[in-house]
Amino acid sequence: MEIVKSGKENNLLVVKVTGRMDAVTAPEFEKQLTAWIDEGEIVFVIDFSMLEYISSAGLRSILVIAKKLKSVNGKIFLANMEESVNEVFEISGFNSIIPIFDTVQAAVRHGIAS
Amino acid sequence: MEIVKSGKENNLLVVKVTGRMDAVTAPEFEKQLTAWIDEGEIVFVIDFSMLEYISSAGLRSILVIAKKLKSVNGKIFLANMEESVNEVFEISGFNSIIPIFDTVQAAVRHGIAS
Amino acid sequence: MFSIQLTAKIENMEVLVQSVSSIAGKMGFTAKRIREIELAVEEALVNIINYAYPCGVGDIKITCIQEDSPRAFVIEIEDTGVAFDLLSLKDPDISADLSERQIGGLGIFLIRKLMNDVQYRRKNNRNVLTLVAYPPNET
Amino acid sequence: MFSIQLTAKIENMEVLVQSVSSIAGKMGFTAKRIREIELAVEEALVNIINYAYPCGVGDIKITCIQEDSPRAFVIEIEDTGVAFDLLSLKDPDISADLSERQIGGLGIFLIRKLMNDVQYRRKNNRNVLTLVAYPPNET
Ligand SMILES: Nc1ncnc2c1ncn2[C@@H]1O[C@H](COP(=O)(O)OP(=O)(O)O)[C@@H](O)[C@H]1O
Ligand SMILES: Nc1ncnc2c1ncn2[C@@H]1O[C@H](COP(=O)(O)OP(=O)(O)O)[C@@H](O)[C@H]1O
Repeated sequence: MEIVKSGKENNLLVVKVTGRMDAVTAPEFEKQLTAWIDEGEIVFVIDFSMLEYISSAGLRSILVIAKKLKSVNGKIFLANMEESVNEVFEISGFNSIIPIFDTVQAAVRHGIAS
Repeated sequence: MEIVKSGKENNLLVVKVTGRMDAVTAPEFEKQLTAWIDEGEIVFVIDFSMLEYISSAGLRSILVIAKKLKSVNGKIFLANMEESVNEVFEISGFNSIIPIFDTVQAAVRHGIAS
Repeated sequence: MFSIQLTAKIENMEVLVQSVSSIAGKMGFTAKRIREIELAVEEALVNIINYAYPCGVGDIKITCIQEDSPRAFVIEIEDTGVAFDLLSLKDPDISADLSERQIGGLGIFLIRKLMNDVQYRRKNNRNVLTLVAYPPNET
Repeated sequence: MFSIQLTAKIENMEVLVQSVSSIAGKMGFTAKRIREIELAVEEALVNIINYAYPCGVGDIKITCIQEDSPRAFVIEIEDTGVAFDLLSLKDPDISADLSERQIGGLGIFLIRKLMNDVQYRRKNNRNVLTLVAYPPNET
């Protein structure tokens, strides 16, 4: 898994995640996002276009981060998921607790407006 | 806990259990009843008049024995429970899987007839 | 408030349970209700003794708190063993007949049925189980 | 039938999952269905690696069986760790909102949702988890 800042619009940070979010790699996601939150970032768009695979460990990390952001009045938006990743979000009901957009642009527009 | 044979009518063995059936003592009950089953006893009336206390470990042992008896076409009847013991049987739904009688006599009559 | 901490061993069970029930006695619970509280506490302790420390021994800590408005007897049972949330378990199917009836799961079921409220939280590597019983109204 | 046994370590996960999916491929599952099977198997393996052997290391054994009439792909996953019946867990509340949503419990939920059938049995100190997927009809 690779996590990189891929853009910044106003106070909104776009982050691109590449590869797999599984039991081995998900803790890295949690750690990196937590570091950015600690630096003061509180609005994130996660670009999942290059995410190949997500397991429950990945969902767990996303939930931990979403709860952390909620507690500081922050927000997280997800964008551009592959169908197999999207299926896991749907089965687990995560699509109703975290806003998911078809494109990074749509997520950014929504993030800036909100 | 004390477990003693307190009577025998036809092929029916009456067993009196005294004291507590808890995590420490319930395995003894299971072991003793299993030994009697292995000796060929298959119809039991358990006299619980002197049973002071039962926990889930006691229920577990009774269920194990009841299942074992069912597999050899045997039967187990319980008799004469104190109210606090009876309460535990009711909460756990055991009163609908194991026949419970007010007196040993009633259980024996039923056991012989069946 | 009262607190006691002992090794999670079956030999220590009686002391732990007795300390809870002596406080329950002071709060005006009936003898029947005290027996129910004892049973719930015993079930929780047996589980910690059997399952929480698979690699060795650890402690059990019990704290009893008498709360006012609303009056409540709160028993906190803590261990530092494997993370386990008893509220995540399904209730056993108590209407199943003998051959379908599953073995196990009754200890936690009894705890939930006997107590007025049951909560669980994980706090710094500790499991904290909270059992609540409401005492009878004072008149 | 195919069987593989390895130490329950994260380093061995890929080999284990790949062996299952290569057999699934031969049974005519779609690429999508194979990904789902892989995910379910991975969730089961991660749990064994994380929770089954708290006091040391042990093995994972996977057996794949191709059944006829009805056609079924049966994956048996065995360990000799602590007794654990995944079917005893409640489903997470997937309609809870963000602040109420509990963390955890999703691995087992995914296994149950993704497989056509899930069974558990305890057999001589071993946990045996059986995952079943029905292959597409041959035409
Ligand atoms: N403190 C604990 N730590 C870890 N696992 C536990 C704990 N308490 C209970 N369990 C698990 O929950 C299951 C159900 O517990 P319980 O309802 O007491 O029934 P039983 O112990 O008879 O199976 C146990 O079999 C065990 O797997
Ligand atoms: N093989 C196992 N042995 C013992 N306990 C297990 C096992 N698998 C799962 N568990 C328990 O079940 C819980 C739920 O598992 P799971 O649904 O995979 O979610 P998570 O691991 O994210 O909590 C775990 O937290 C653990 O307590």
